[in-house]
Amino acid sequence: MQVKNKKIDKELFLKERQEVLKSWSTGKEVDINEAVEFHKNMPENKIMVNKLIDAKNNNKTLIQPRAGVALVEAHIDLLKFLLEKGEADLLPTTIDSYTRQNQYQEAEQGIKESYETRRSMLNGFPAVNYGVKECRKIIEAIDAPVEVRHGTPDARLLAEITLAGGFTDFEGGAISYNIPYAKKVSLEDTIQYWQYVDRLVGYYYEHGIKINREPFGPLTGTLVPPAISHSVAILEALLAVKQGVKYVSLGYGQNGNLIQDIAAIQSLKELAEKYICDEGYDDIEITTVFHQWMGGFPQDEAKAFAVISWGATASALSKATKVIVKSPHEALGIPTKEANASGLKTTRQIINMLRDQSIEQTKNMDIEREIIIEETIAILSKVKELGDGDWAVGIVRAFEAGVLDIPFAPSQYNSGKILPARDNKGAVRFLNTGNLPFDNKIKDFHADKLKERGFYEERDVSFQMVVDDIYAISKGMLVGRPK
Amino acid sequence: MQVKNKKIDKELFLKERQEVLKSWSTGKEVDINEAVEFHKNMPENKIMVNKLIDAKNNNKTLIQPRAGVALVEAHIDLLKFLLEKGEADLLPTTIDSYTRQNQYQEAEQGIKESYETRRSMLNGFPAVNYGVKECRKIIEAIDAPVEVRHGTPDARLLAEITLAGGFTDFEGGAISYNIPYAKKVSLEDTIQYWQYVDRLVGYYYEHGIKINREPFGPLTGTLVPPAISHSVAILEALLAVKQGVKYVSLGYGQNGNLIQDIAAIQSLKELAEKYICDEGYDDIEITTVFHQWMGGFPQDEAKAFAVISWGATASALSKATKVIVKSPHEALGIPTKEANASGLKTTRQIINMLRDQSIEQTKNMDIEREIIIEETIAILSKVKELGDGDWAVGIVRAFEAGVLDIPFAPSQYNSGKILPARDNKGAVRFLNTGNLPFDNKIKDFHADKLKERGFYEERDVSFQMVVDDIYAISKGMLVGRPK
Amino acid sequence: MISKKGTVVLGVIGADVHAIGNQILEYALREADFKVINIGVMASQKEFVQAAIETGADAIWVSSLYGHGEMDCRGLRNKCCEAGIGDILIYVGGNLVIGKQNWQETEKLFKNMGFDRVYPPGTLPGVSINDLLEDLKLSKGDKK
Amino acid sequence: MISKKGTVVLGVIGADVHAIGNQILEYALREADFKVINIGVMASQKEFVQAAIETGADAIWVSSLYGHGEMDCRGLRNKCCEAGIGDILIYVGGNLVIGKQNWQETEKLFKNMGFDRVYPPGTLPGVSINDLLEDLKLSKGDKK
Repeated sequence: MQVKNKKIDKELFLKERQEVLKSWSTGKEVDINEAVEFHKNMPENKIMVNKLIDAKNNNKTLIQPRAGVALVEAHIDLLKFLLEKGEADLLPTTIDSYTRQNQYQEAEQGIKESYETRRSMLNGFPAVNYGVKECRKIIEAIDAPVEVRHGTPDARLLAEITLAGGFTDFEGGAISYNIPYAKKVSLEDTIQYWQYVDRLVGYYYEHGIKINREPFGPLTGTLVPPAISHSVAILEALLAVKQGVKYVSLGYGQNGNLIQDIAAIQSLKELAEKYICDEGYDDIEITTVFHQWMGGFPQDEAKAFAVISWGATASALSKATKVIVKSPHEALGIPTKEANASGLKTTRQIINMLRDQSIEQTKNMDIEREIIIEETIAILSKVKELGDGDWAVGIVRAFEAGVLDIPFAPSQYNSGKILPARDNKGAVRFLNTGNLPFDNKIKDFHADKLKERGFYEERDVSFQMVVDDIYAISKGMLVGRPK
Repeated sequence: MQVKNKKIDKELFLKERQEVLKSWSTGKEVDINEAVEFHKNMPENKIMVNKLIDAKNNNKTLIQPRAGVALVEAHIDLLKFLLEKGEADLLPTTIDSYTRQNQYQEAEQGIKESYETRRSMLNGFPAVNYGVKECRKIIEAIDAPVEVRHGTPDARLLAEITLAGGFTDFEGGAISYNIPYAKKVSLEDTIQYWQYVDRLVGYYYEHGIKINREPFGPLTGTLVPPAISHSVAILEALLAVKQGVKYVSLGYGQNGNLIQDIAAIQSLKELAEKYICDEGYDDIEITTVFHQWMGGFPQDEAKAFAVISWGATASALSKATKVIVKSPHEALGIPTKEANASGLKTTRQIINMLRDQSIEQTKNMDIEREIIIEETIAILSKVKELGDGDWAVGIVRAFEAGVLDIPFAPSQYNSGKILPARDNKGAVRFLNTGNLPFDNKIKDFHADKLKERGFYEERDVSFQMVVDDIYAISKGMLVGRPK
Repeated sequence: MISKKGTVVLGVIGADVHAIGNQILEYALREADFKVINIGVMASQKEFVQAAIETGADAIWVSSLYGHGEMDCRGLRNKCCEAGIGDILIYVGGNLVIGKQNWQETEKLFKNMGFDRVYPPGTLPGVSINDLLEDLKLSKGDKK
Repeated sequence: MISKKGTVVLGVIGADVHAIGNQILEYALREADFKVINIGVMASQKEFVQAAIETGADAIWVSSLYGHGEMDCRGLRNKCCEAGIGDILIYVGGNLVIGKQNWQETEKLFKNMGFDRVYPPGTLPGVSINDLLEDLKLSKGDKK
């Protein structure tokens, strides 16, 4: 086991940087001192941390779309449109899938074909191929903070280029951008890659630059029980702060049951603060991110608007710091800019109408909050135990043991034994807890909830429920009932 | 005072019928015995009462659009489209505004011009001009129950023709289709007109035909405090059952604050059952109707979808028996059939996703429920007192005294002294209680709530708040805050 | 203080009972220091003209929210001419026709009927009040 | 019981990591009594062809959910021909191109690339399984 949860030594870090910057031609453009100056001259309203902390302090929920296309000018037009017509608070630059796999050659081909055909042949913006200067064109053109959103197991060069390029928020983490996004990349490798990214963010912080880090909350985006995504989010936060990161946004993907979704955001904040505090930090700003429904969408746009609205409602009532917005084209692939703006405007209207409203804490919210907390603590305690007190070591061993396990993930390092399904009220439960370190009380809780559904539906609790649940929302329901 | 809350004597009723049927040429087509036979032969699934009671028993919320155009074939096409593409459960036939004012000559002109221009020059279906046979074309073509929705102070002939035509639900009432819909029609007159309509429905019931009656809940549709609309709904229900009506749907127009909206539907049901029971009836089926936001809509369709979704959410969580749906074209006038279907589909998706979910009863819901109940009882007690025990007499005198008072209503018989405004959480309160018979406890409750808002907004509580609130949702907010 | 900027006859035409916008317009006009004769909802063309003559009004503001505006508004300018107030300002606004509107066409339709200003749904009172101030300045300027 | 109806090589092509539909398809094919070789996400054209040869598969099912399908799928039929399995059934489905699709064009594009069946997003497994049963009956019928 070579990984350790230990701050990377400065000399080693600077040496590794030289290697990373050599891995593609644009790396040589990065001059970190000059980049620090660039950030220092940036207007306050383009810095993500400022907007997030302001929102947190004022109990506001900010809205952010997903967006990225192959060509720089088109990408800038897209972001401007989403800011002005879509009324977005925060903007993204979604990176294309070739760049996510460090296939810069293929990305180059995608840029070329996009120029030739005048349409984006890539599903995102290939930032590495473009390099620092082109990235800054985006930052200079857009009057709002811009975050890098991707799904890259080894995002070291991407981080170097985009942070030097002026982006002030960087999504991803050793687990959340590996297990759901890769097939054969080991956790030892991604932990080291992301320690590097976090160290880089910490390095900027040491030089007065505030960059936000956001582990990717929804993981595989489908029926992920809150305790699973919370465990991953908190582990990635713990690794990040160790490298000097001070601003962390922790995410959660909507499951659809309002009570569970509210309890999830509540418990995420509570747990993260506890674990960060237990590690001895008192200077970390934690904010929360609510992802609108990440599973299959209805093809009908009117129905998609309903799914978007329901996500907006849950985000507002859970008081998340920001919400990541879907579009009415979700079922059909990457949206037009108009559809993307529509999703934002629907969300804006809901958030505004709910701005002054709240639901009191109810008994069922408490029950949900407590079970999520109990489960997450059970998992994280075992991770720490397996790592002999070292979180990084613990992560690797926990995945080997199935103590950490993400449903439907493609990675061969994921044991894939757990199985989620909805209960009779649509909350996501464990149909199979695999090797999760849960006591019988927790296991019985889930078994009882699913038994209740089986009884109601007059069928056995089985994988068919899972299949039905996966298709349910796109077919217009939350719970996948038999016909 | 000539009106009394007394069942119309059969002979007198039959005599009045002869007069009513003479008031326009199509009246002579009505043969009530033949009409009873027509209803008896109607398939069960076309009878409104059956669907409503099934939904009530199974805790379902049904969806119903608004729709009506000038030409029969176009109207049938429209309803078919809303049933098949829009997935509506129940259908309407919205009557045009000339017919609502008994201006059949003008309606005739509208039909003529609609034929000539091939577009609807009327804002609804002129059922009286068409007569019984044409109405039955609609009923025969549509595989769902169809309700007559209008806004007609004197709907006697309209009821005769549409009920003989096979419609199984009839909206309106002596107050709800007078005070918000007319300028100079006296309550004595409309009480008698609607006693006739209710007597007719009761007559059908005596002959084995179940027809549902629905007082129009939202009244002027803008910032109507629940106790006001509840008082009106219950009074109209009391008048209706006296004439032999057995199936009553009571409505409420969404105000936008979720807790208040849920409490409103709860208290409406509770109060109606209490008053009906107090009058000695044990055979009345009461169902509830939730109207999606009736005030000004955002012009932007994406934002309109959010308003529709929020209405759908409140209707589902309040467990109303049915919800009346808006379209994304609401701000722009009468919707295309596609837009109308979109509103239905958005609502359908929300209702389905929330089907198995519920919010527990919270303390604030109880507070809202109790204040609505207290206020409504205060109003209704005074109405009864003013009427010396007779509800009909009480209604007339209560409007004279401002004990019944509807905000923003055009009628000269309405005192128009009360003024509503939103509190700091968006619930609708009284800025001015006018002559409502409220004790100081209730008055202070409202004053305190508005003071809280004034303090937050750093301005005096004034009519400007009302103006701001009226425009708020169309501008993307719930509470009309100062800039 | 009789610093009224002018007199406006306000009403909702035809069989239309939409009262709220009418009440807001009255409030906004008064706030802007106009004298307002509000003839309310369900007003006939005759009532508009009569009120304008009786009060020597500078403008008639017609609202129509229910879609029958096209049928209800025809001939209003003529009635004004016949009554000897042919040059009075007449504005109209609301949901003027049935269905989603092509605004250019609707505006043209009503301008051809003799309306000086035509407003789409959702117009805020301030917009028409500003137009009125401008139109009145011009017309009063002309008279000097 | 070796009543398998046929053998299908299943995978998600290119740099695409969408795993859920893939797992559902595997489940549905097995339920329908097919033998499934699931090469999972991020599968190359070579891996598809190799697996098909090694298992004597009747069909290759390619998924592409991330929009790069057009670039990833070109030449797959050729690779099959070169490997001597030119007449194998190849189906493809998912979000095949970037942006909202004109489905007719997308289908044509992929049919021209040599795919036997092309499915839009949201197709339920049962649909493609029925098509497969039909295509196999035809092709096995031919062989007799």
